Amino acid sequence: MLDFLSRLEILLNPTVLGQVIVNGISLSAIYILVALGFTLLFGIMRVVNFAHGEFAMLGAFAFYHLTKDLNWPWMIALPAGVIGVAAASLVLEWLVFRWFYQRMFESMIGLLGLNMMLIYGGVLLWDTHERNIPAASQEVLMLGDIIIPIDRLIVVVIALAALTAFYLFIRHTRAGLAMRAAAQDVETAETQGVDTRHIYKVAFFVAILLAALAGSLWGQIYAVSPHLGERPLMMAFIVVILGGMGSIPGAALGGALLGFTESIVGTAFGAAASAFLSFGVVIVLLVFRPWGILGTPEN
Amino acid sequence: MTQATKITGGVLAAVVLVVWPWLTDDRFLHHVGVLIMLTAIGASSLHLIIRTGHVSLCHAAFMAFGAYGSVLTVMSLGLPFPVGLLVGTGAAALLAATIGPIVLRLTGKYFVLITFLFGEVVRMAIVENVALTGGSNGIFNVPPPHPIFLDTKAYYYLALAFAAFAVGLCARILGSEFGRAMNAIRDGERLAECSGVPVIRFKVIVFIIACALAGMQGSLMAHYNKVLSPENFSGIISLNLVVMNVIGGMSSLWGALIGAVFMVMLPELLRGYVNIQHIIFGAILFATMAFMPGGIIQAARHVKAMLSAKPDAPAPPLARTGAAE
Amino acid sequence: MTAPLLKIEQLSKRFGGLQAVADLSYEVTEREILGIIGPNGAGKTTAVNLVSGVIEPSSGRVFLDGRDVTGQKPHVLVESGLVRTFQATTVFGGSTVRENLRRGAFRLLYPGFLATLFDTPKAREARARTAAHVDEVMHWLGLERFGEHVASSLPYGIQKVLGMGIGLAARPRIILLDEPVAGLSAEETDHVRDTIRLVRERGIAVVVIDHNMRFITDLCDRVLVMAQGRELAQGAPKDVLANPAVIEAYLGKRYAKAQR
Amino acid sequence: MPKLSVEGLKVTYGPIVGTEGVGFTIDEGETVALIGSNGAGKSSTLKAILGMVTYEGRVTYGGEDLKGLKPSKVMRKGIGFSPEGRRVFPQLSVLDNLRVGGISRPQAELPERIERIYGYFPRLKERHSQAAGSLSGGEQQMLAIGRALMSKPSLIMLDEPSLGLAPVIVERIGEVLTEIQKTEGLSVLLAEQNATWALSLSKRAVILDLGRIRMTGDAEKLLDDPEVRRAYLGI
Amino acid sequence: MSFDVMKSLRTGLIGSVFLAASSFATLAQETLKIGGLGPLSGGGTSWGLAAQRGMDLAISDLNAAGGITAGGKTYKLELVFYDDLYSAQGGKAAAERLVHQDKIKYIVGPVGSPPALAAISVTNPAKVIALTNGYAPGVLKNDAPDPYNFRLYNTNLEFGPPIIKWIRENLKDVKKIALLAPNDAVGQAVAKPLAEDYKKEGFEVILDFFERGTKEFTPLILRMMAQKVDAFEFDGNSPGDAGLMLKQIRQAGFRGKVFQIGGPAVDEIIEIAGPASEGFMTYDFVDWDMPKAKALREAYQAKYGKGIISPFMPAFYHGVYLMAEAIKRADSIETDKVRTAMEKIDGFDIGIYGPVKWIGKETYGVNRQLMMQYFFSEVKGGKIVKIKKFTP
Repeated sequence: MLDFLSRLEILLNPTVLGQVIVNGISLSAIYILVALGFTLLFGIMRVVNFAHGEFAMLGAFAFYHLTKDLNWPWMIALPAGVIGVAAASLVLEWLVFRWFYQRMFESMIGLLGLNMMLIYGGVLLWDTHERNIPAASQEVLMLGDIIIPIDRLIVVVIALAALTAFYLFIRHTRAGLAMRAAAQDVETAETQGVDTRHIYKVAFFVAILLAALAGSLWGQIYAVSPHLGERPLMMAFIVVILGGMGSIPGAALGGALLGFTESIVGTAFGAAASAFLSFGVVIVLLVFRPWGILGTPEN
Repeated sequence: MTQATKITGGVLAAVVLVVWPWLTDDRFLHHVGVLIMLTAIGASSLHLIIRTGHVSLCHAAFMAFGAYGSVLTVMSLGLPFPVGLLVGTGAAALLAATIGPIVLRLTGKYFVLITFLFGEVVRMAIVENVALTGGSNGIFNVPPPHPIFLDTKAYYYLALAFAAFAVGLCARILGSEFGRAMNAIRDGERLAECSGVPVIRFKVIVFIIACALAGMQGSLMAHYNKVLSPENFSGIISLNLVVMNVIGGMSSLWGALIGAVFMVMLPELLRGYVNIQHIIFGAILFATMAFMPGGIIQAARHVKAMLSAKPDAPAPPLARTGAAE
Repeated sequence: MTAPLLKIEQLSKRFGGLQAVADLSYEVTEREILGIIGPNGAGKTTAVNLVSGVIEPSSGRVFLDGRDVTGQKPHVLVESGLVRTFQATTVFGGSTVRENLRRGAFRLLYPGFLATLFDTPKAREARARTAAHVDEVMHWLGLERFGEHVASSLPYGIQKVLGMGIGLAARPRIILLDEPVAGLSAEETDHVRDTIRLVRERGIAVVVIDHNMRFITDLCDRVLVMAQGRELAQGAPKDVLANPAVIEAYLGKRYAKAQR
Repeated sequence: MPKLSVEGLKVTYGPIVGTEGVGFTIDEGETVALIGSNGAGKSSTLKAILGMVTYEGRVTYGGEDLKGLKPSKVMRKGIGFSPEGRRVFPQLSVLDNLRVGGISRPQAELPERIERIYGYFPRLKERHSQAAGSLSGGEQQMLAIGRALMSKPSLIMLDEPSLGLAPVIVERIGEVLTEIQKTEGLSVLLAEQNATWALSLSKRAVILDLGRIRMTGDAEKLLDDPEVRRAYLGI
Repeated sequence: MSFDVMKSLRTGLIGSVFLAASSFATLAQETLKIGGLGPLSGGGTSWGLAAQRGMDLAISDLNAAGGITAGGKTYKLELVFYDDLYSAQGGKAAAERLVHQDKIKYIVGPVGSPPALAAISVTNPAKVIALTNGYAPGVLKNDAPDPYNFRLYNTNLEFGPPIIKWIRENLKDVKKIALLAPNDAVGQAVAKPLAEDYKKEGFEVILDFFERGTKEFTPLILRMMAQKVDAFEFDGNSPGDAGLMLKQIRQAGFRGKVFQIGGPAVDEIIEIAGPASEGFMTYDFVDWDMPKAKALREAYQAKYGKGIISPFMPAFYHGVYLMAEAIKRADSIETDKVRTAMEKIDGFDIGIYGPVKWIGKETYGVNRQLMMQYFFSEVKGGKIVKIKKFTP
């Protein structure tokens, strides 16, 4: 017990606390971006996209090539890469994904196959070593004792902007309304005038857009390699279970919980404790409330 | 198929399985034979769970319990292999009896999720518990069950015997009244329960038997590989067992067996193209799920139906993850 | 007067903030038919789920033959002679009618795990006994000619009867029927009504939920009206239909008039 | 020319026949009831008209063949639909449910449409920000009808609007339906099991049994027909 | 890269069924197959690819020089490389195939202890020579009394103590060291002994493991910084992770020393950490300034592009040369003779590592641990600069 408290004491140090919070926010933001797309595909098309992380990987490589090979400034390269990947992925939507709409179980295994194809295609194309996207800024911001790296701050700002845009899109546009309706009852939505084939494409585009953005940001603060997608996918998966499969606010809440758990528990008790805690909590949650914190039970 | 052809076929298959190792001295082929036999235990035991409508993604965790339980008994306590095998199998069964009543209350995708997470926790616990399990480096110099089994051909017969026992047990259970009750559970859990089937108890019994068999496979695998490491009990391994069932076809035990043979042979067939093996494998998974969701068994039935030009029966539903939405 | 076969006392169930069933009490004696009516969402199905052990009550007691069986699992209650049918998933769609009934007769059929695994004489005897019983139920419900048909291929009305047959195959003493005539035409409804009367003649008590007023009033000895989880009225059909509270909240004036 | 015309409709699900040889017409401003028990083919007929299932035969609306159109396109031609079991979007607010119904219309039109529907169903206005799943059965049915009206249809199809509702609520819905039909000049296709109620609301009726037409004619005459009385009205 | 479908089908499908034909084929030609093992799937793929390419380049070079001559015959070399899945089971399966179906007698690999240990249990009884990797001492300390396996390069048991001694003498202000390692096979095998070595020299060490695959190390770093460490050490990490840690350590405001004893892939670390790599100190064993090393680097880049070169590439390149040298010296392809010749190799130098020799008797009980020169280097101005050379 004493040991427990003394470990928590670390968090009282202002330098540590400031970083813990910034880290918590940036981790959460990235997890949420990946998880949102994942949950959107599940909610609307009942597709468990086990290849979702690989779209993050593609986004990161697009960003990498645009900044490093074409020397585009990152403010242009980021949106261009992300939109480019999402647009190009529509080919995959047509070739692969549409076969799995409303077929949850088949989608899991079929898309796992796509996942392998994308990873090892990436290995053939890009080799396996890790690459670095030049940081937007090497500076750090000093607020008293708190040190915040500027490039983290930029990531946080971009991610939050993207999340806000997504929220506004879902809440206040016609396509957003159509998606929310389709997520609850595709068949009925179709009879009320929602063109589901079209909405599927839009949802797919948005989901991949978010994943590619998350991947680009991930690549920016960490590194880029064909295996980049594995960790974000794992995290998104847990986030989505935690928040409730298909629930958009659930993905946001789950991402925030997981990001801050990793940051706080990791700092106070170490990485293993943080991993065990995340998994343990999610297992217990599943036993008592399998539909997640903000999900709704299915009959 | 008539009774007579069935019996002839069975006898023929048994003879082939017993005799073929003598037709070659390629130890590698014997090795593949061992792998197929051992994998068949895992695949068919998982099939048992799938037949109650649950797709478990932690079967490898039970293999791990069997493997570590057996190896530690033999290596740390110095007890003979049969004791180790029993301890390993028992450990897996005990774990199943402990978690079964909790996790089997969940159905469909929730069961998939919780078993996936549970499998990860077991793997992480093995990795972290270096003192007991050797951590990521595992345990090496694991002795064979008996020096005689250093010969791969001999091990094949050991594996064949255990596989015959496991597959036979699964087939017998599925064919019994108990198996019919399992079908009722899969088709409608609430309706079965209200018809007097003690659903949770039956599911737990199935889970314990299946996981004990998985533990048995783990033990046999560990003493065959002579090295034990957590990588061999990761989520991917559990998933592979599911994939075997899916590719073979989840509607019958044959599917699991066909899937096991297929999935053991496939990497060997692809070994020549090391750099694109995973891409091909991924494409096979995608194509099977998109165009042949009933697996090889179902596809074969289609072909047969087309040949005999009779309308084929509607495809049985997949496990409840997909159907009961 | 005999002791009640089924006795419900002050049964309540909350789901989160929603009071699904509140303070519900009723009794059913042997050979009695009790009808429960009320609009969707009134808590009728929840009340059946509570009694049949599918969900556990928040408070209150259920007695079967004077024994407290509150919170017992459905399969245990089946052993004690209480079975129920379902509104939607009434049958095992992928199986034949015969297999459906065999599944319903599970408690007569199953000789224990090892016995079935080794197919002992006891198991074989149970099997033969059940086969005869299943034939009898089929004969009784007029399902013989559908014995080898896959349930989902049958007309809806037959499926409804089969659903009841699955329950009856377990040889119950009381059967709870959840909307046995929903979606049936008047002709089919009359057939089901007559079948239920036969059931009663065999000494089985019946609790039946439905919306069909004519069916309920024709069939039932007593009727319980529910609204918003509570009892609105209980009594003989004609008294209940004349009850002003029932007319106000459920029947509507015009309907009540037309009934008379 | 009839508003909607259905000829020789046949819908099959694998080996199972949903409907066969069903044909009828609905004129401008007319209410036609489609009566039958479950599995009689009512839903199959509606689904075929909407393009939710493939079918043989011919469905025309305003003279235009609807075959091959997706439901979202069919409804844009002016067909509103209230599905069986209501199927409101449970987690969307009442207002959002209505907005989904009007998704094919110019956005500027919506506020006026919504007010109009609130006029028919004042209860919906009271609960406009509430999640639709928390409404009572009767309110959900009103919402489903309101949602179907959002697209300014000239025909609405209602699948079992009385299902599971208290008779008093069914009566109320019947009244509102009559009012709406008059003010909007709608054609209505009413699929119902509750034959008494459906016949009281409609001008003509088609009675289906096991996927085929058993009887058809004026609602009043059918109410007096002895066979109908025995088989469907239970009198 | 070419994927000859027919060829693969033959080796794969028909080969596994009609194995006899394939074994005749091997004997008929004057080729000598060299087996390679390494992970080509999962997180270890980069190591396996580097190994495969290093071996491929070595075999091309040896064949271009006329192949190798032994017992009066000249053999062309041919590479057969399989994926070991970085697991015990994968290592065993791949080794079984190399040994028993392809009838290969000389294997370089696998990488990583679990597959290496499993492969050895196949190769040793079959008297197949294996130059393995894997940091676990068990790779050499195994139960075979007269083993046929050797370890292809230094482990921290060899180079750790001398470098730590150097650190104590030269970096006086370092007293308390934070050691961060992944919980994978390498991390778990390396970190604990290394921590012991540090403690023996009087350092205070805080050791923490993290789940492999973690990319966000800041929580761990903050934890260590709060405990007032003077230096970070991260041997046992993949170069990508080491680069990330370095970047995050600097971003967290840590100004002290950061170094690692082991994990010699400095280029990748510099690539990932960028300017944050300035002042980073590391163990290193390839001297790219040596003429042969330079040529190898150019050949690699010509064939595989200008990506980062993993140190596994020259290590496996060297492994093939070692094998060829032993065969030449034995003047036979009989493995018993080759093994004896291999054991006697001392001072062999192909121009990448300088002279190498076998050691290990006192640590492992067998002289089967390759020892080569190594350096302690520092990143200055974005380039790696050697500050201390250690010779065996």
